[in-house]
Amino acid sequence: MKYIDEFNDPELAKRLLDDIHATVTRPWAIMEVCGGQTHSIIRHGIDQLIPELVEMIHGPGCPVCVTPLELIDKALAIAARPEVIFCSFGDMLRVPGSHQDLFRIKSEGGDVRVVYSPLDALRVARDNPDRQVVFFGIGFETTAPPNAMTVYQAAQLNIPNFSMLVSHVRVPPAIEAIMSSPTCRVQAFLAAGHVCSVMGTSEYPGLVEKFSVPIVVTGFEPLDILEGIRRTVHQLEAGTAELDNAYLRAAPAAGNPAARRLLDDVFEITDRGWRGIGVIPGSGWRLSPKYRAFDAEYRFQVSDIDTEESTLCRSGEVLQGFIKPHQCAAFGTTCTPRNPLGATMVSNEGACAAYYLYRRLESTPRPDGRREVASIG
Amino acid sequence: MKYIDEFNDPELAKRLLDDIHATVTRPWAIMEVCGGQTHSIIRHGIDQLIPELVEMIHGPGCPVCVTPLELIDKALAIAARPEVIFCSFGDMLRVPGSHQDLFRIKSEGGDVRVVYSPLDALRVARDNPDRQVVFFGIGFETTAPPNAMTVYQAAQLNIPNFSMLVSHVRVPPAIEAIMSSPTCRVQAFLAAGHVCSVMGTSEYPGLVEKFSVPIVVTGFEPLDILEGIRRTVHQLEAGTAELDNAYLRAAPAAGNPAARRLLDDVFEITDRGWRGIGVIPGSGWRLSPKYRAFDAEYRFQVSDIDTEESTLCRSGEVLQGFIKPHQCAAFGTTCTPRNPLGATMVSNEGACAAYYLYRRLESTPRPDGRREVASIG
Amino acid sequence: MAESTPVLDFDGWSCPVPLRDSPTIVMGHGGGGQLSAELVQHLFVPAFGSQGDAGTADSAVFELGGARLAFSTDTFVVRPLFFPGGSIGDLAVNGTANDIAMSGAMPSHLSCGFILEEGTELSVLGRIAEDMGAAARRAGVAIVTGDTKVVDAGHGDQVYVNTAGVGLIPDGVDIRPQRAAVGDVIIVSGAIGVHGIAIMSVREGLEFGTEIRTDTACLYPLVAAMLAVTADIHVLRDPTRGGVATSLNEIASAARVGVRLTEKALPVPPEVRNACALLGLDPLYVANEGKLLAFVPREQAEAVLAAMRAHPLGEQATVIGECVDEHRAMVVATTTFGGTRVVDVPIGEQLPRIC
Amino acid sequence: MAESTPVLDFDGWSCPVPLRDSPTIVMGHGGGGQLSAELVQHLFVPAFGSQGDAGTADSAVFELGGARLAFSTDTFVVRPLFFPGGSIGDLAVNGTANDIAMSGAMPSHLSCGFILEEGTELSVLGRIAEDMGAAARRAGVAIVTGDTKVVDAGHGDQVYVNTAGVGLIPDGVDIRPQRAAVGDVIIVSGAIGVHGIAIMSVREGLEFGTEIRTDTACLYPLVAAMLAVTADIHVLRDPTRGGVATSLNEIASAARVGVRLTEKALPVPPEVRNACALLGLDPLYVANEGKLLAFVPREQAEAVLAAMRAHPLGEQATVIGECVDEHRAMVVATTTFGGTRVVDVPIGEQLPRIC
Amino acid sequence: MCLAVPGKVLEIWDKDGTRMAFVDFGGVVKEVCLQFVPNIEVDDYAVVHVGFALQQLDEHSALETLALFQRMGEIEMEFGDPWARAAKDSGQEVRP
Amino acid sequence: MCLAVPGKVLEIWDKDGTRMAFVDFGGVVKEVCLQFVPNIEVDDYAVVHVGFALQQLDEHSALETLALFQRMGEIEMEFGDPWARAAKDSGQEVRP
Ligand code: SF4
Ligand code: SF4
Ligand SMILES: [Mg+2]
Ligand SMILES: [Mg+2]
Ligand SMILES: [Mg+2]
Ligand SMILES: [Mg+2]
Ligand SMILES: [Mg+2]
Ligand SMILES: [Mg+2]
Ligand SMILES: [Mg+2]
Ligand SMILES: [Mg+2]
Ligand SMILES: [Mg+2]
Ligand SMILES: [Mg+2]
Repeated sequence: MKYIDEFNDPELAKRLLDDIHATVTRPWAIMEVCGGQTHSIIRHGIDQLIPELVEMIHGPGCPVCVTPLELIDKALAIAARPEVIFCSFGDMLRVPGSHQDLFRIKSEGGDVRVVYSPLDALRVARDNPDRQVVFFGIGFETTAPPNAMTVYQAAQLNIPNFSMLVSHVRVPPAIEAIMSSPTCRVQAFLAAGHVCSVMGTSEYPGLVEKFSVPIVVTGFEPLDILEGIRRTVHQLEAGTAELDNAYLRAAPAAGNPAARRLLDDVFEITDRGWRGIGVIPGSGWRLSPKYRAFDAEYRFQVSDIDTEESTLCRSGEVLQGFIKPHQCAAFGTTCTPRNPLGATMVSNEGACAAYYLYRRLESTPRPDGRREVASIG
Repeated sequence: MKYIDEFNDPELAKRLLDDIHATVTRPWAIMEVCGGQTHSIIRHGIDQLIPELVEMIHGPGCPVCVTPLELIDKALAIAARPEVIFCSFGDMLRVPGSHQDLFRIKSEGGDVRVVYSPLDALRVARDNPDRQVVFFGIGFETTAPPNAMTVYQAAQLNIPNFSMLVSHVRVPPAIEAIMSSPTCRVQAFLAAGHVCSVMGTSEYPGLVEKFSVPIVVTGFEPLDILEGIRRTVHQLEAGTAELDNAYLRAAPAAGNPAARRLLDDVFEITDRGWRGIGVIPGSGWRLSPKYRAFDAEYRFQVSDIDTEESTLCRSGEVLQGFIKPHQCAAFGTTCTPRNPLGATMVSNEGACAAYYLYRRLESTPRPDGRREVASIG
Repeated sequence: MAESTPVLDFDGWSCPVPLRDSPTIVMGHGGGGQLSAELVQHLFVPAFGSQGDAGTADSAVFELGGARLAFSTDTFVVRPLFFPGGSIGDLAVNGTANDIAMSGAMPSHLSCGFILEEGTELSVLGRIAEDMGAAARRAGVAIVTGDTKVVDAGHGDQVYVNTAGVGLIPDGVDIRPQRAAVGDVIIVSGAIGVHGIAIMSVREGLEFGTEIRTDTACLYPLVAAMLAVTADIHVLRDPTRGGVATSLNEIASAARVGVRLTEKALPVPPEVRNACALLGLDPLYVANEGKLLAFVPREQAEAVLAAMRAHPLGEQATVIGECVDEHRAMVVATTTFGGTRVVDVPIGEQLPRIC
Repeated sequence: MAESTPVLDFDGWSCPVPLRDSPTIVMGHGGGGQLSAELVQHLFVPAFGSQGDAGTADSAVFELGGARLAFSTDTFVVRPLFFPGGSIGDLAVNGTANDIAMSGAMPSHLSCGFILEEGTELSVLGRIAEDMGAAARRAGVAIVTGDTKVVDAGHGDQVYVNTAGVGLIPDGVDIRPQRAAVGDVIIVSGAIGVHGIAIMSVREGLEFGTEIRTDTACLYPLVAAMLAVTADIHVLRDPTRGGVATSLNEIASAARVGVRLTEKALPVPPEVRNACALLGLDPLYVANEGKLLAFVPREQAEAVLAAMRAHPLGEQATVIGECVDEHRAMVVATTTFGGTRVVDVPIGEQLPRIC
Repeated sequence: MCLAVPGKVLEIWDKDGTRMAFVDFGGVVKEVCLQFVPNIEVDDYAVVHVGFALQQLDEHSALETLALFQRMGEIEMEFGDPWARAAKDSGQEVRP
Repeated sequence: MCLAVPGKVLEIWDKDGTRMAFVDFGGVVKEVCLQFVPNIEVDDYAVVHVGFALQQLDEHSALETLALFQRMGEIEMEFGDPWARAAKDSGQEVRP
């Protein structure tokens, strides 16, 4: 695919790696905020290729992982209702609520459908005027405009049986929260390129300044990630803290003004709980009063939610970069992708799942008790 | 089964047959009104055992057969509605409406269920409060009390999602209509024992007198039928015309007063169309105004019914005994139980189906054109 | 595939076969009666290019690597899954084993394919698998290969099971419907209608109390005992769906002989007779899962019958009719009263009659 | 049956196997991944009393009447029924034929069992049967026995097809997963991920335009060409559900060897790669229906590869990895950039990712 | 529409104010509504149609009818072989 | 949540007042909503996420970035074998 393949060129990757290796002299801890970047790093083994001195910390960048347990429990309760067709991105289906997940709800007769786009859910609503169609609107700033547009269209086209269960989160308040933590180890950020495609970069200079932390906007292909790391370590080694944009081709400084206008119309900023972390002020979006009629939380007054998080799970610490997944005692034993205790073990972008999937070799005890470590890398 | 097996004793049958053979001297045409009796006669080959001089004419005694086409079309339209669970005795499922049957409606997604008792339909209604449950209430006087009781209970228990599509027919007005036909060949009647179990015999003396026709109330087991025939031919040969009851064990003269009281409450007499025959005044029951709320015809104002009877079918003449089924040109060729043109080919009690099923040997051209007649009997 | 020249044109279908009556599948297409037979004859046989016999035998017979094999499959969709005396698991093993045995082969290896509806309790599947294992051990067959698929809720009904199986046919044995011949004596191995009534007694909305339990069993040991008397058994058949009436009709048609039944010889247990009376059914059309029909040359009939009666699976074996040179391809019963009636193939499944 | 002593107690089940995670069947139990494998290992094998190998091979191998046979079954529930380049009918024939061929046997006889939902158009069934007949003729197999059941509307989904089949294994051939050995070269017969992407391109709600058509084909002719080079092929496998990743994991587990893949050697067509990028899928987990994986001793690899490339079904055959003495029972890929990653068994079916 | 069979009342109880019973039809037991036969008791026989008892079976009358059939045979015996006569009368061969 | 890929706009049309397009992702064509990129034209590249174009891809910038990578390699070449150094730095054996 054009503009993908070029950024997957192993020859060019070598050159970037060379530069990184040539640059790094001290240990650095860099957080990639976005789960898509975590996926790419581990999928391609990038963390094995960069200098050992550079530690990549996987941030809270998977909206599936950070969706608050209470909201998942609400989603499950709504999806179980016989009149509801519950539409969701595929990622959410295996995320455990307190007692079940959407797969289980589906297996028990709930009409749960995977959609590729929120517009598909709107189409389902038009095709099933007798049913209530609810879309689980999760995501960062990247997914917010599509979801906003879908609510906007539902209002324009007057589709009364459509609603959205909104759990949008915003990246900059999360960065602020992480940096404000007294135990924070993060020294620089790779910012998610597609978040910036929408929002632009105007929210970052303040953070750079406040915390003296370099922030480099990067894309998702291996060369993008490497270039992001390269620019970051250059700053770190030079002792500067600036906002840099390594993803200019898709993330202009102004972002997408049309999308941002719609976001301002459809959503309003709210405090939002992040699973495993807690409430971060101003870190979420909910539907603005104008669109409340399409808010599934209002339409379905679900009560009786008995939310119960695992006591073993340390995903909050994982998400904030305080520990690596395999430092959690449950990792790979009582907690596996098959039977996840925390959301970070569920989504492929979840830090724990990514570790389990691609790093099991090094860090997971074998089921038969043997610990095989191959001489790889 | 006690009181069944005894009335199936071949030894005793011989004695009754002997008496019949000893009695008959001239040709007689006797109509058994009830489809159950038709079934029994042909199932056991009784018509082959009685004297050839005695011709059994199969009357309009199968309520499945005589249910008016328009009502079947209504039933199909109601059963096709998504909110409806349509409950019916099994016999009705294959009865062709103008364009479809209940099997086809079911195969196209209609929720059609076979029940053993109308009370089962009421239970379905209680179990599915969100659905409309409609029972197809067909039948003679035998089935009327169970159906009446079901409507009565629906009212008592206040089950608003239950209704009944009523197509009840009454035997005496049919006998009157048959006898009043100028071409009538029937010289005596076997009256249906179970109709009399409910209604008693008080409606028959008037008919006996008006048409000077012997009427003998009989049961359904082979000995019952034979005894009915025996008593009938005795009267015919003697030139008498009386009401006789050969089924006293289950059909007392007064019938069942409790059942008749309920019938008076729940139903009212109405003119009713008989499929293939036409409207017979006062020959039907419909729900009385008091129970109109449970009348499916009122609840579902089905319009757009485009009723279209086969032009080939002579089932009316068959039902009235004017012709035998195999005298219809369509019999066994374009009209088979598999693809019935008329209702008399559908139900096992239908005269055409009974002929096809048990007499095919003698009267049906073989599919390969050969006509095999076995020397049986 | 789109490229291949179609043998039949299904879209502009105008062939005058009865199939065109119904443009869609109705329940009767699976009832084992006329509609089922027509589907095989007019749709599958032309499409698959099989020989004319396809669909008339319980199993296919062919040679492979010098061995003469019987090969058969059945899919089991019985509801409820568990019923007096057995379960879908027992049927799935015995049913295919029996179809193989009806060629005179010893069933030895089975496959099984599950279609599971999501939401089905694992314990239900576990009980079924247990029953299959136990039935296989009793039958002396091994379940050696399998497959499991899961379908969305509302696109299945808990558990459907397909089994297929193979067995080796002894030398000199040639059992198939076409071999029915005028003069053959027709034996049934025991009481009829038992399985179907056992199932109906627990079917939703029809429930009735009865002591009747399914007769499901693997019939191969009985077949072996019969073959020990003579290899010259003409036809064997397990009268499952559609009952004795349907099986006899199929054989009468395949061999173009007349079948004459003696109604009073039919071994119908009183409870089966009574349940049928109550429901308006005919025991001849009710399913069996542990009985066989045998067409035996008259000279061998007595010895075969004796061998059957000496075996636990055939204790109540009895002669119920014969093949005649009349009404070929038809089954005719002499009634208890001396009349006759044609015993026809049902159209689809029997429906409880109320009138 | 109720009488038999249960081997497992499913009601008070407390065995610590992963199965107890879910008390009900979920879609993943049919996905060909971990859940499927566990169902076989922890439920079917104990219930059926099969050997430990059950479920790891594509087909069962046994001797009957002196002939060495391969026997296999698969059920096909693919939606939609018709898709670019083929239909459920093609898959039903080729899928089982291939499972048989993966034992080195020549598939010769198939059974088929249909579960039809009432209301299905006969023309749909007709087209499927046509496709089955045409595929059988191409594959040189005969569909010799069958069964049809009809289920109530809402308890099926138009047409499900089961096929089972047998084939004769030539002397000297012993192909099974357990024979994978350190040093074996791993060959794939052509482009991967093609079938799965073709299906997804027409799946409701996911539709996308692409030239990709299913690769469904009977692989036996290719297998015959390979066996003509050497009878000593260790393992063959058609990487269907769960894709190459799942098949390699199963083999690595069965033989307890390490599998090392070279990612850049994987023949992933650009459209497959791009569709995967769009949907967030990994081509290694996408289904194939006309490709095979072969584990060949290093000494024979070159000759076998040459024979494969000389055959139309293997023109693009290529070496994708090897068996190593490290990370036994695991599959590890060397990424394009020189890193490594574990290629694990999926839990259930792959879900399109959006993040 | 008249498929009704006689069964023996095994047990009577009340359900939602309705008199119900288990009725035995020769080893086949079904639940039956007794509302139309208020006086029927356990061990009586009921004629049952679509789950409802329509009448109490008059056992005395049943036995009388059967006795009549028996007697008739005995009377007939005096007049020679009835089957031969039947065949003659009907013009067809009737086999017993 | 950021799986977005660049594709080439093939065809643009209007659906219920919404600007839609077929976008080609290297042989894979999907319908995409263009409401957020009002100025995009046929042959332009769009960055697409869950069926929506979120940005027009700046092709000039993309090529510049790639050119930078190329140049950087050339500069690096002057400083000897980078892989050897990488291995040294990281303390692990890195195979190309
Ligand atoms: S390994 Fe599991 S339990 Fe531990 S932090 Fe990760 S998700 Fe939570
Ligand atoms: S044979 Fe068919 S067409 Fe003729 S009268 Fe009977 S039902 Fe009508
Ligand atoms: Mg079979
Ligand atoms: Mg069978
Ligand atoms: Mg399989
Ligand atoms: Mg279901
Ligand atoms: Mg059979
Ligand atoms: Mg396989
Ligand atoms: Mg298989
Ligand atoms: Mg397979
Ligand atoms: Mg079968
Ligand atoms: Mg369906």
